[in-house]
Amino acid sequence: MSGFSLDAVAAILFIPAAAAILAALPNYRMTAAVNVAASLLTLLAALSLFVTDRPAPGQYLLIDDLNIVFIVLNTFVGFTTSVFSASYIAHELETGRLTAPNLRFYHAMYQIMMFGMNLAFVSNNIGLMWVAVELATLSTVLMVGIYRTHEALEAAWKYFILGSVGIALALFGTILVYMAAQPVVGEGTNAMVWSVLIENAAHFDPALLSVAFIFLLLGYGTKVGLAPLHAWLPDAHAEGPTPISAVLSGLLLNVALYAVLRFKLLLAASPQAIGPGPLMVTMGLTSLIFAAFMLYRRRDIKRLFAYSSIEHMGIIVFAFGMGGPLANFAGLLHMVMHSLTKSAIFFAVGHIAQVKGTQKISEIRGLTESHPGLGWALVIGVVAIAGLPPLGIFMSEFLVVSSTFARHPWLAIPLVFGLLIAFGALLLRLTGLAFGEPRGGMAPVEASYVPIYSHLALVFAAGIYLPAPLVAWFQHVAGILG
Amino acid sequence: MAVILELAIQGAQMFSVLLLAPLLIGFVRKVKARLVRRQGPSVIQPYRDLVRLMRKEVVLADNASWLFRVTPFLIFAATWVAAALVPTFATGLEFSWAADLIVVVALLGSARFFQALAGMDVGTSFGGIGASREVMIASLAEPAMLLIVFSVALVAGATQLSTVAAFMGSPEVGLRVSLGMSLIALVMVAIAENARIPVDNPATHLELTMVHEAMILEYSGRHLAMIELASFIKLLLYMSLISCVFLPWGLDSGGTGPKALAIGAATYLGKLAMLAILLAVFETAVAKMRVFRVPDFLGAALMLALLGTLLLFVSRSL
Amino acid sequence: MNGLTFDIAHLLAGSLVLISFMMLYQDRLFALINIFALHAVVLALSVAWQAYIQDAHHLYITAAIALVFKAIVIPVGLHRIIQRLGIHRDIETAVGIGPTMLAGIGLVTLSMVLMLRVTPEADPLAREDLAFALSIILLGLLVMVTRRNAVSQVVGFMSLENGLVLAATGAKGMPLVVEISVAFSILIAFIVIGVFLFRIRERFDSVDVGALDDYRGERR
Amino acid sequence: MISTVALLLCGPAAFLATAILGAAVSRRTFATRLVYGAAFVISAVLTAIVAGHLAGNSGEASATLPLGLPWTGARFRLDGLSAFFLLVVNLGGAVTSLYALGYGRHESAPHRVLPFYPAFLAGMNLVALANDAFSFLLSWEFMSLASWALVMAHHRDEANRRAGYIYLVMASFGTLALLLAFGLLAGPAGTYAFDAMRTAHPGPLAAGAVLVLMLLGAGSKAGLVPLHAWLPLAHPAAPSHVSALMSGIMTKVAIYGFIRVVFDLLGEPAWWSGIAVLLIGGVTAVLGILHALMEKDLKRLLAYSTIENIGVIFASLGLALAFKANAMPSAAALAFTAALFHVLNHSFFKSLLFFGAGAVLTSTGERDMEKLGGLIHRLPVTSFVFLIGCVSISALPPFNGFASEWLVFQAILRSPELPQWGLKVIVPAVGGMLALSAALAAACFVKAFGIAFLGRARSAAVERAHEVDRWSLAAMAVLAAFCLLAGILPGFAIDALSPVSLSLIGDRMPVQMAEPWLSIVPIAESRSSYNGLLVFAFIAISASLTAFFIHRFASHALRRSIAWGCGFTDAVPAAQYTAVSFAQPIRRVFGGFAFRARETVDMPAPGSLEPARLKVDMHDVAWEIFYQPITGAIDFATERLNHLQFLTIRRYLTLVFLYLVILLLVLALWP
Repeated sequence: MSGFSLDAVAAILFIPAAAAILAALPNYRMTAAVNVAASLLTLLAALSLFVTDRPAPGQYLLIDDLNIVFIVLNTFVGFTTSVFSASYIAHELETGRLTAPNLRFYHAMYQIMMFGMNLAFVSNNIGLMWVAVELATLSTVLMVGIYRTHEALEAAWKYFILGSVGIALALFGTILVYMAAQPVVGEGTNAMVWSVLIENAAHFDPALLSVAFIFLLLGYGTKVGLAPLHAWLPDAHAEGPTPISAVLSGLLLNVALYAVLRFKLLLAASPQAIGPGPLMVTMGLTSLIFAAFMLYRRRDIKRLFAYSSIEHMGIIVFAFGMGGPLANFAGLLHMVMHSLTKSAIFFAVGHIAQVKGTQKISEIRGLTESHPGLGWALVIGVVAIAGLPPLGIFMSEFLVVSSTFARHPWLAIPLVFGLLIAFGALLLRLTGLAFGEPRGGMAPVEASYVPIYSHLALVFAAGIYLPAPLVAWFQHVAGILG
Repeated sequence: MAVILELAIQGAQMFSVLLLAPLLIGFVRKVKARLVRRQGPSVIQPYRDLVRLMRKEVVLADNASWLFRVTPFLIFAATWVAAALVPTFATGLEFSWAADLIVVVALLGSARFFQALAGMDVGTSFGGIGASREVMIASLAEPAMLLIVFSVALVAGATQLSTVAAFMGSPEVGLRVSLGMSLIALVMVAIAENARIPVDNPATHLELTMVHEAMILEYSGRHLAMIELASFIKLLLYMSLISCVFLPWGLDSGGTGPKALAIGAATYLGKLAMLAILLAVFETAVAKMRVFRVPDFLGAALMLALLGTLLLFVSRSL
Repeated sequence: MNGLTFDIAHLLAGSLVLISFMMLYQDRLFALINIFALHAVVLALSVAWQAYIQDAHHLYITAAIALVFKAIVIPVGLHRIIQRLGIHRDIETAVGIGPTMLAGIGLVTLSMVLMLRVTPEADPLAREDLAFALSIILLGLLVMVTRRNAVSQVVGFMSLENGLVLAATGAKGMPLVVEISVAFSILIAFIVIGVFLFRIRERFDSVDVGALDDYRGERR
Repeated sequence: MISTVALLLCGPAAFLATAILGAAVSRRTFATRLVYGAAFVISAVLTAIVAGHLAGNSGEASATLPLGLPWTGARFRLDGLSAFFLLVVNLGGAVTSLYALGYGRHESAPHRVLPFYPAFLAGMNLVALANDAFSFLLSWEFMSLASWALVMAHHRDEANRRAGYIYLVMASFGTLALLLAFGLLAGPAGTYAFDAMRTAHPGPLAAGAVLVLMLLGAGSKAGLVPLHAWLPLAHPAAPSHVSALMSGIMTKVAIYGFIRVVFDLLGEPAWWSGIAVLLIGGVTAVLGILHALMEKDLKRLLAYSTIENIGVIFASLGLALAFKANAMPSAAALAFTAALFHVLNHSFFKSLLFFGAGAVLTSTGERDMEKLGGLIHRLPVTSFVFLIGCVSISALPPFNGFASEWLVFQAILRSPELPQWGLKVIVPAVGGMLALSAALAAACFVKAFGIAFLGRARSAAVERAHEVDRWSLAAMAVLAAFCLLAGILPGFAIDALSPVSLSLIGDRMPVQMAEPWLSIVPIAESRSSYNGLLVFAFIAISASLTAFFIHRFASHALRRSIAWGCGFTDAVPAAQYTAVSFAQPIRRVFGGFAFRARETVDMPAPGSLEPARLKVDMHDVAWEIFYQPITGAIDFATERLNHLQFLTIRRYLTLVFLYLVILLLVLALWP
């Protein structure tokens, strides 16, 4: 049985790898289909992890409650995004923004990225995790630059430079962790196996761990997009193909966040080391408030929502930094909800930008009038992302704010402040985009509504009803996160 | 039997109010005339005027609505009921508990409400002037009045006029600064409410200076008669209010036989005469003020009333 | 381990820091690149020495990679690029040399302080190594942020990577995975950078990042 | 007993189903009748159930659904308070739906109204039923969201978009304030069930914080000054029947929230809490009605007068708090009942007035009173019921507005028994404010009715106006009847409210229906009593008798002629007093401090021909003091921070580098 489920893990890894090669094959017409099919298979493999019992943690692979959340979310959004990107890319091909070779490259990279992210989640080895994260990052760098336009290249270059500095810092942090572990658990691979590390973390040298955590926080935090390490994020979202924006916001940020969480656990296990909580709370609040203010003057619709991703990453990091069962639960819930909502928003925005022929907010008006399907999707999405009920994010924000205020009132005030500022900005833009006299292209759009509305439906359902098993599972993970 | 008697007294009071009101006005006018060495019209001239008006036909403006025609009767009824609720020569009347001082004030308020509306109904600018100025005056006079009610009620522990009068008659009132202030405030409010000099000149017909007259400019015949009568009753009402709250002596406390009633009636007439003379003297002594000085006048009343209310807590160590 | 081996390792690591300092005050591109080549050579030496004293033979590969790629291939490549793109030779610095040096000294002290807090149980070599590696990394970053010119930024980045390699090799028995991944990542880094430089060459006349930045997503 | 709550929960469910149905068929012709008809039936049924519960005085009932917060569940509870407010909500909902059956047919964009209208009703019902913080806030914000969508129904108008924006931002500000309040009540463990909060009493500091937060949260929804800025924008922007719901009903739901937390969950209040609420209430009442007086847009005028009435209600609640804190239960019960009774009354006449405004809007297409006039000839029925609404809201006997304000004054007269000097002095002062606002309200509605319905037509639109449809008239007539009934038989309402005050205050007003002649006696007959029925009867009888006698025995001759115009025979309608000129004397009196109003007249030199001009500039002081600085600050901050979007890569690297160094320094200095 365990053998089978190990196969499931293997499938999660190898399907994308294989698909990447397939997609790179000369015949580009197939590639989109391959992409969708592969993503679907990966999702099924991921789901099979529920029914099968888990493999014992090996030197390289590990399945536990924490990462299974991420894996399933990852593969699910990966699948819906592939569905969306099929219709999106087709349109790009018609308009000639992309060529057939681009397409092959794009789909190959897409699968490599999925491979990288899945590997990052299942890896039990901090070195391997690092490799995987970088792999995912670099593949997205290439996709961001795919349009070859001045702006796209500039964005990709910025992403690449900042990203590789992040790479370096994270690697140094990883090395430091190894150095801290090596005297305790002895030399060799064992000193990089996470499940081993967490057991002995108490005996590690606290000073080393502290330095290591700072490097890891900055290194992976760069990819989480925490201010002031965020600079790459808005442009990468704005200039890349929209499916990639969706994946970046929905998934890649989570990957980096997952890495940070793992190391937070490690640090939390070593009492004398510097507390990760205050650091994360600070970075979270900074990002939240900073992004909230940045939302106001955005003129590009995708950049707008990129900043809102920064804002929400801030909230999540804040929640995990607060710790405690309520805040951690809220953090997990918020992360899942944000992935679903934000990717749905980007799906809608992608179609909108295509039909209106522009990403300039000022040139898009009255969507609910001209394109009700997309317009109302955008309204629901923004309402959800702004934390209004009856949608999922409301529940998580409810828990974060109320529990924080009960515990540390002075932390809740800036939190609420940031939330309100961000809300004002988002609603302001939404009012302009969705209402008023329609402006811009009026052509009917053949959008793929299924991914959009399936995400929104999930978010809505979660807002009013969380199934008991999911809750128990979240609570357990929240317990692990301490 | 007792009930019959009570009802009789109640009825007697209502009709005595109705009958006395024009006389009071006539008396005031007479005194004023004499004060300026004029012969002046006879004291019963108001009755004659009313009867004449009743007989005359009504000339109605073309676009006057039903409201315009109903209003006079509403005003009259509201004022009359209000007056009937104020003890004149006897307290503890059959229906006195049907309403208290606040209701009396509010009834006068509704009379004014409809009068202002009627003023705007025809759609001439005079009606507008009158109505807007009237509500401006009222918006200051009414709170002042209510604050007076407060201070009185806080002293007497009731807004029920019979109770108040009974209490004010009792020796335990003593002499209170706050009550003095309330009295002054009440007088000022009464002057404003009855459109007397210096707030408004009941005799003027120069459109730009009139307030009360401007609203009823379009009225004629029986309608005018009703409104005039209502204003007469209003003056009487305020005078009997002052007398029953601040000069409550000789009031018949109810059911104590004809002798007491007679005394009550006599003293009541005496008080009215005195107040009427005071009013006449005051009116001849002062000049009418500009419309936009009126707020200061009433603001003073408001302040006095508020001060009176607040001083209560100082004067008696609650 | 006896004193000599320790001292040699110490000497090599220390000289790496020294060379990083030398990078800080270069104002000519070619000189900078040459210094970097030297940096790479010393790195290769120290890695080799580590391989010898830990007798971990796989580290020789790392040393070789460092020598071949960083000390030879890349400097030559960069010379080429500079000639081909006709970038003028001197580097305009964002911050004056003096302040930069002072900052560098500050950074080195900072890293010393941090590492000396580490409990002495960790073997001394590792501690010293880490201290040096940390200062090299910080100095590399300093080079990146104080130089306006793309090439010099790339150089700064690579010296930073050298610091990483030093640290990694200093860590006893760290699995091969890591070194390979380091080299691997640097390789990818260079491919991509090369690709980008090439594309950028198509569109711009210089690789000056400043010029790249004149379009910043949104015009004001 | 579960069944009652379950039954009541079916209501929102049915509303939501209607909403979905409405969304599905919204573009069909029959959709309007379908949706509003369904809404009417549902609200009517709910009203019946709740009324039965209230009359039967059948105690409490609760239910828990496996929704919402996992470990709390969605809890619902029906007690006296919620039953009363459910009555207000659903009665209003029923009448509004009745009105909308006719009014809704004129809707230009039904597909933007029909789906959200039932959702709005559902939200309000759920708020009144919720029994845990999460469900409460969820329903609360859902209510805001639905009403926002309704405000945005006519989104092509820039002003409406602005209104919707400000509305939702303020709403979510309020929600966050409530969220913090509930956070305090729930404590770190996160016990969000109201039952748990009831038992756990917070410390004085926490209690004070909760009160302030509730004033911010519920107050921003109810429209307390200075949080009222959104209300006069949003309420008129919606279709008129929705305006009626928002102004007449939704503000009451906000008051419900306030009462639920402050009177129920918070336990014993501190005596100063009364002062805060009293003062805010008084100021709100006066400023609200002053703003209303300055308005010339009929619907905005009504919205501002809503603010005034909210002020009255809050002042009365503050009084109740003060009495409750000083263990004077009978007085507290009086004040509390007065507040609730005014809630009921205001929901009647404010809805009625908004219906009237809607009727005027449909028949003339005008909201601006300066373009109306003389409608009493064109819309006889509408103008009659509107007049009744005006009389009631002006607190004139014998209608309901007066009855509740009279009770408030009676409560104020109990103030000497309060021990604290602060309260002793402040309560009468607030009483003065309330009296002032009542008088100004009368002035305001003289203006509203006089300018819009009396006089001569100021625009051609009025000439073409004709009476509205039967549904609308029926709805308005029903409300008018309610206004009169509640005015002449207040005893019924007061006795029906006794269980509420019993459960929250611990005491009740004396039984009123036992009094002779159906008069009401709040404390003792010797002290004060009021009999609306008799007053009404006296006025009616004496008026009609007089009229009869005069027409019978004196003259009944009548001649039509032109109005007296100083010798000018045909004065143009424009020569009439306008809304602005009517308000001018009051502006002269109060404008100085309330609006910093300045009048500048420039007289042309003698002989020159250009007209003299009178220029009045007024300021919305609250807006300038509280809102402009905030927007200015945000603008400044965004401007400054925005530069970070345009840095070079090297500078971004510098940021990273500095951040790293700072963190390392922190670590180096870490003990």
